[in-house]
Amino acid sequence: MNKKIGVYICHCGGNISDYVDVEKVKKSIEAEDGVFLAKTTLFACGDANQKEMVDDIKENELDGVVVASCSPKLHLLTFRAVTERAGLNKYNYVHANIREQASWAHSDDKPGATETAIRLVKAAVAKVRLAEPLYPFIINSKKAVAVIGGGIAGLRAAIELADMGCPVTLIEREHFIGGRVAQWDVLFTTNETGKEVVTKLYNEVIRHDNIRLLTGAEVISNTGSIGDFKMKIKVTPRYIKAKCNEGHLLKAIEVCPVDVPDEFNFNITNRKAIYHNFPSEYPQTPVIDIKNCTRCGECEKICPSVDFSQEEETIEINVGSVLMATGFDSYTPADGEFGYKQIENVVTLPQFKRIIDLNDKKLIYKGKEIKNIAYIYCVGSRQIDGDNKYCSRYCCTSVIYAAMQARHKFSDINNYHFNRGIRTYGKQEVLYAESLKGGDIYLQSYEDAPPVVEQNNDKITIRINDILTAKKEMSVEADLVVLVTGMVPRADNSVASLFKLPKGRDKFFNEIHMKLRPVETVIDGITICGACQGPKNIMESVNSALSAAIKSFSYVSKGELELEPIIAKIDKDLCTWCGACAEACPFDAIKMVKDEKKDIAAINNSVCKGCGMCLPVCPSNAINLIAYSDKEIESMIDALAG
Amino acid sequence: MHGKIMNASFDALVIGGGIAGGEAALNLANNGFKVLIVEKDLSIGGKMILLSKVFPTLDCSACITTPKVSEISRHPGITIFTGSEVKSISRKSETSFEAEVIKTPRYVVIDDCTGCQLCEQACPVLVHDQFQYNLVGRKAAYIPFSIASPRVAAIDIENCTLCGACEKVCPTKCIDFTQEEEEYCINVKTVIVATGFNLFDPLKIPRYGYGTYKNIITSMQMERQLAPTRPFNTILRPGDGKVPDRIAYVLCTGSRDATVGNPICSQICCMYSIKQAQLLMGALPMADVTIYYLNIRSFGKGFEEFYDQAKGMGVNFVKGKIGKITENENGNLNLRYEDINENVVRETEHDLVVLSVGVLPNTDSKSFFRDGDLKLDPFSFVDQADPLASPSKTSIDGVFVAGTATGPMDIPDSILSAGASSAEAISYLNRKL
Amino acid sequence: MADIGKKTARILVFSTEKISDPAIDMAGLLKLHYPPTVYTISIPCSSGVKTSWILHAFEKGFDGVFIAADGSDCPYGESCTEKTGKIISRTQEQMKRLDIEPARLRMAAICSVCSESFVKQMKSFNEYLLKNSNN
Amino acid sequence: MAAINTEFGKELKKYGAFDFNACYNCGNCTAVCSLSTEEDSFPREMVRFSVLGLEDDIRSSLKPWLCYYCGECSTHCPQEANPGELMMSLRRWLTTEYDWTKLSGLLYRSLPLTIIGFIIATLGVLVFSVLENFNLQSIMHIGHLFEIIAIAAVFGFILLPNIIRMWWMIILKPKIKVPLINYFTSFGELIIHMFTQKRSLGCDDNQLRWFEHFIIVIGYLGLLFTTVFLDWFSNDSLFVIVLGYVMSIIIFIVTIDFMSDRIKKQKEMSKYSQPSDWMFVVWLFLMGLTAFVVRLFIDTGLIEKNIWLYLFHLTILVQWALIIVPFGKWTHFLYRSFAMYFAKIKAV
Amino acid sequence: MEIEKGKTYKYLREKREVSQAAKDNLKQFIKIKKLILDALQESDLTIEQLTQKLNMPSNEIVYYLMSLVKYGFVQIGAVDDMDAYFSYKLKK
Repeated sequence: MNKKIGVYICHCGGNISDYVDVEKVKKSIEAEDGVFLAKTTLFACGDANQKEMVDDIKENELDGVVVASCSPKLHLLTFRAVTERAGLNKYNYVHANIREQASWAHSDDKPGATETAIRLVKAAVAKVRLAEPLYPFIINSKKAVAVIGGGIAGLRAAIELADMGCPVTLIEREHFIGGRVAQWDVLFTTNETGKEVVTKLYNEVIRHDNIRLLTGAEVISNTGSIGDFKMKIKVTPRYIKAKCNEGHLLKAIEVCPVDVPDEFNFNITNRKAIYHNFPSEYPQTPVIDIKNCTRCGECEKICPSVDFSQEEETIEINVGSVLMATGFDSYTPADGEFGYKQIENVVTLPQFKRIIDLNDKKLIYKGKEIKNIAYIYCVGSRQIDGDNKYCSRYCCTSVIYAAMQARHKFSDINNYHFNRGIRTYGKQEVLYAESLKGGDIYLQSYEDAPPVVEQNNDKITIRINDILTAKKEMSVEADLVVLVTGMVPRADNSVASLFKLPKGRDKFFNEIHMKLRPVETVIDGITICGACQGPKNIMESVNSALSAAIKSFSYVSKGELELEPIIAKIDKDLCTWCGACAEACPFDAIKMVKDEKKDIAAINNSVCKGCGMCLPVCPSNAINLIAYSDKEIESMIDALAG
Repeated sequence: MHGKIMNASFDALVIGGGIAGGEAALNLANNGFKVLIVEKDLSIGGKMILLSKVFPTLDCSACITTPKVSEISRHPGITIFTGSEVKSISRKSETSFEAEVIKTPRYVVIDDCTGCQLCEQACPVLVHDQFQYNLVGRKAAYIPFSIASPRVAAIDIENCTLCGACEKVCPTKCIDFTQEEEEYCINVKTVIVATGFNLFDPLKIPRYGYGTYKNIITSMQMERQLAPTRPFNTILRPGDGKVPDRIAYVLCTGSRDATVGNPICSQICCMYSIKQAQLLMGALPMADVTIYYLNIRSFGKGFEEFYDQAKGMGVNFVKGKIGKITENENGNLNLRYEDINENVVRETEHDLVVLSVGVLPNTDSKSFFRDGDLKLDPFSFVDQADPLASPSKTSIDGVFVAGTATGPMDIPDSILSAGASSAEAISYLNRKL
Repeated sequence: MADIGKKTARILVFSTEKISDPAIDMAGLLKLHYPPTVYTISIPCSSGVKTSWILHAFEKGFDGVFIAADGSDCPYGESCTEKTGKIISRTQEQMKRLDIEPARLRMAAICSVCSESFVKQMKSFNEYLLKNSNN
Repeated sequence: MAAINTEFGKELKKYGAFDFNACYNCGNCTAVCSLSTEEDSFPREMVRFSVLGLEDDIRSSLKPWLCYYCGECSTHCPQEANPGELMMSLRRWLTTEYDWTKLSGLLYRSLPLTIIGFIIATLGVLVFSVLENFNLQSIMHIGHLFEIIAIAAVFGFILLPNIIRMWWMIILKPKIKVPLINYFTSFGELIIHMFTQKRSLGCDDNQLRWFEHFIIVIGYLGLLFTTVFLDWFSNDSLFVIVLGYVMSIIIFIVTIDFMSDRIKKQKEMSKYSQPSDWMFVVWLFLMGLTAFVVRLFIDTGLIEKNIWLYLFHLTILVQWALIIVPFGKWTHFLYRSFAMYFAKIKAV
Repeated sequence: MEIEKGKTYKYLREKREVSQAAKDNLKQFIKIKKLILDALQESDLTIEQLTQKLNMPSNEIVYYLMSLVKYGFVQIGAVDDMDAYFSYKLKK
């Protein structure tokens, strides 16, 4: 069978044609076997060219198409759709990446880049010559979504999914929901408190029949994939009965002899082993922290609601899509970084926010009244030597707002901001202006000359070469030093490794494409949102959460999904069943079956993921991967070898 | 006064066919809702389709926009009115709005035009090309730009001399001067406002001399010069066609400046200027590029690294706001500023100056709704009723906002905001239906 | 600037669609240059490369073959690294038998953002192959 | 190493400064200021020093005197931080720093004290008139003597020591080495600036302002010369009489224009008027006007029956000579000229 | 009035006055186009040379010349030794 192949070589508006001689590429492949037409185009992805391709395919009855343009990550699907519109099976389309792998990679060597491009296009032509029409498998997609993380992003996504009519399991590792937002007091722009926002959302969550909330819950395993994730969730009990008497419980908390650092307050205070986060947290039932509980039984004596007989449960759920909203950790400074842990009264921004919240009228920390506060910016962000090159984006606004709050709430506060250039982007700029007008002092240094924090006797002095004062050395004596710590990925990200989520250069979860597919991951069916994807403020987190919700919804809303038909295929004649393939398969997709005469291997189509791990182990070379057959690969190698 | 009023109904009306409006419309349509996009311009794709490359990945903007745009225009669930404006919207019932939409005549039958450009060749008139930000001219019969959607001709009736040359050459007889303004009465259940933003007009800062000194351009004009569909074949000074080699960027032109009534930060100018600087260094390897800044705001994912990359490439960053600009006889420009690091005032000569103009609200949205129901914020962007928990909600139940209509933001944030507004619109529709 | 026209080794890379491809793409995006005679064939997973393909490449005149392995990031499971390793050693044994220098086959884990490491690998492999070429 | 002192900013607000804290250090003010040079860049540096409270640096700086308040910096300040008004306030503050009596500080900061000072001066004139039995001849004679003595005393006991203090703050204390010869070679600068304020010609606004200032300096010095040294009120020479008329007319005409600017508040520099600004211009106006009318009354023979008129003139004169000249805005004229002189000395 | 397809401009002419500004603009363009094309007829020129020759502001030359390039009347020639100015020639 001799195919009629159409080849389109894209200029990419100069991205390719500046380095690759596209006309030469066109000329050198025109004579290739099966190539019926070859064209160059300014933008292959443009509407006009797409129309032209459709017309070409129809008019000339092309049965193979190659577009040589950018990475298939961007536009493979675009052109598959084009061939489909023209009535051609989309697997008769092959993509050649001559931008990332030719023009850009070899922009220093134009003839070399052109030659590379020619070979890549020839290989694509070789592949399309052998391509056969394939038809996707239709699988059922369970109309349910698991939302992992009960912070603002997770809560908001869960509510939205439920509103769209999709059952949701909301999984929160802590015993209380609300994440970081619950820990913040008054919030910028609306002056709502974090508690108010969480209350509002919690009320919606419990109102919804579609949402099942699991707290103290951790995903411990996942099998399955898009459309059908099977997850096991370990749920730690509260050890308190659901219906409980609040008076008794308060007394029980009082008598508990355990004293451990309170993570809710970022360890600036202690709590008991039986505890609330704060009086109106959600769910409102307190919890016994069983890891720190000494089982002394004091609480049980006072309060009949305490119930040590509750047991850990493992729940299994089955969902079509998973939405990750696992949030962030605040950067923990190294010991001695700006005096952290070596000088008393050096705290982090989250701790400072809790200190403001916990004090009334006078700002007291460690028994001393605080008047002069120094804020040191970009701690753990924009690092020169460290790994965190990125800007954490929320901290400038967050700390300026906290400093203003301190000034308003307590009297005679002087704020000194040791920054590296204030980044109150957008409307947040008005906050900066207000802070300046209110008398906050801003001093700026470059990254290579950060401020120095020193303790002499009782006094903490911060010195800086202030570039706003011609690099003059300035000093401030402060009662409290606040390290404005940035966002870092969660230290414990075990849940992500269960799903094998890829991470970016900044170690946050990575989306496929910031603009084209901003909440999707390379793992089909899993979306990401909120600060687990990178630093974000509340509004930005919620925007991404809602975007992720609609994307996850689209995976499950129709009840079925199309899957790629790229799977392994057994050559019955060659197979002699040795079992090596079944052993190699990580998905248990290969089983022995009896053929007419002999035992042979058989592939379970809906389980096979098309990884190809079974191919090299077959002693009789009886397995091929569809679209990656020996013939196809070898003809590509031939083309590349030239 | 007009002929007849046409009626139509849709689930959702999306006002603005830029990247935010388009994304929102796609989300809605992919979930089975019928959507109408009303776009003021002759093409959808908004400002993004006119950009060169986008930060921080340096993808070409057209490569991201054009497939989106063609997906939108092909979608069976989406109807697009280009060259049309919403005149008013009023609530009709608990669950519906009535919108009055005016479609101005294009004088070309969209379905019949093949985009052959013969009319454009034939037209004798030359006027400023608004899609090239006036750097070159265009005809009165013209295709907006080569990757426009729909890529069909239009007649600029204000500048047309009615000579008929275009009509004579048109092979499909699709030019039709009998077209008249059409008025539509549209019934919708929900509205998404995605009206985008306006750029600051630097004529408002006379001490910069924009308009008077010909070698000062706006960042959007530079964006066009760098784009694949560029007006010149290379980077040129519009004053005398010289290839520039000392280029200056003036950040915060019309942003963070109370004297021009815009105290907020435009959020994108630092990054697009850094991006343009990188592109310029690629296009003109011998050129010096200097960016005069107040604070560099490279806050997004990968932005700080992008900024570092620019520094590594040799882009010169100078901290200090440009106070005034004067012109030399050879068309070069003297920029006066205080070098904050040194604490001295300086005057430096450049041969091309790019004003990194800020983002201003598009106040069109104010007039859509009767009685000023749609609340605006103090800067005249659409006010967010619940910015933390529901960022796309407006003061009107059932009306949502997407993208830069709420304030300055970059493309990824616009797309996420569009995703959010479509999610809210879908759950609103689910609740109300 | 590259030495245009300078001879470089012909290297065939088997990369994987989800993990090492993005890294190689990003190397291009960041304009981290490497020899233009490096060609890539994308497959789903590095543990699916057949020995016969590699031998075919040598037969057709490639100087070297490089497997850009998924490593521990492999979406198909942790056994990938081990399995890919086995393929390499098995193939190298065969290469010995066919009198092909086993060092002409290399493998390294290239994560989805390991662009720099990929380019480094290509440059050093290229140098090695040029030095040891029989011509 | 310098310590930050936020109290200074609060103190400065008593001298009229406001909103300067809003400065985000863009340097636009310095860039639009046409008097700002690479050697002497201002006003942002002064704003910054004020925010951080670097008193010593301000005290030893001449930059506040280099500014002639065209107001461009304030007009174009993106944060509306009013650097122009800050510079004006710094001049007021510096005046009190130079002043060994510290009385000028009291006058700037407190309007009631200022008014008490004026009342005491008025009472003094009244008491003196009663003691002289309202004898016009002797009152006018003593008034004239008073003028001579007051000028000498104010200059000798207050202004001269203050200029020496200024010199100490600007040259001596910062240990700037200046060859003695410079003091002589630069002397011309002092005279030129004192009489012409030629530096303000560099301002962007207009030449009219410079001209008005020039005229009023001529008018003021001319009137001073005519009344004190030519004894205008007792002189019969036609030339002297006409000269006095001309000078006094110049003064009150130009001051009327100045006052109307301050009322209209259209120009940046006249938007924010402190009591000290008003006092200076109003008293100057009254001096010119009353001197004019007194001489007119003398020439028309009406003065005998209207001795109150001369007393009023004398009261204005006493207030001017004992309060405004040594402690008020008049000193700016002197310090500014010396600032140019010191700047020249340092620069040579 | 009867409307004939292909001559609908006649219909609109009856209804709509063409503005004087539009007419003036057309006249000016025709004039300048002729000037530039005639000048280039003689020899290839840079914008600088055209400016002197036609005694027009150079920014206007850039605008019209680039428009003529856009519509295929003129093409871009070589750049000078300083890489500063291109010369322009008629498109054959």
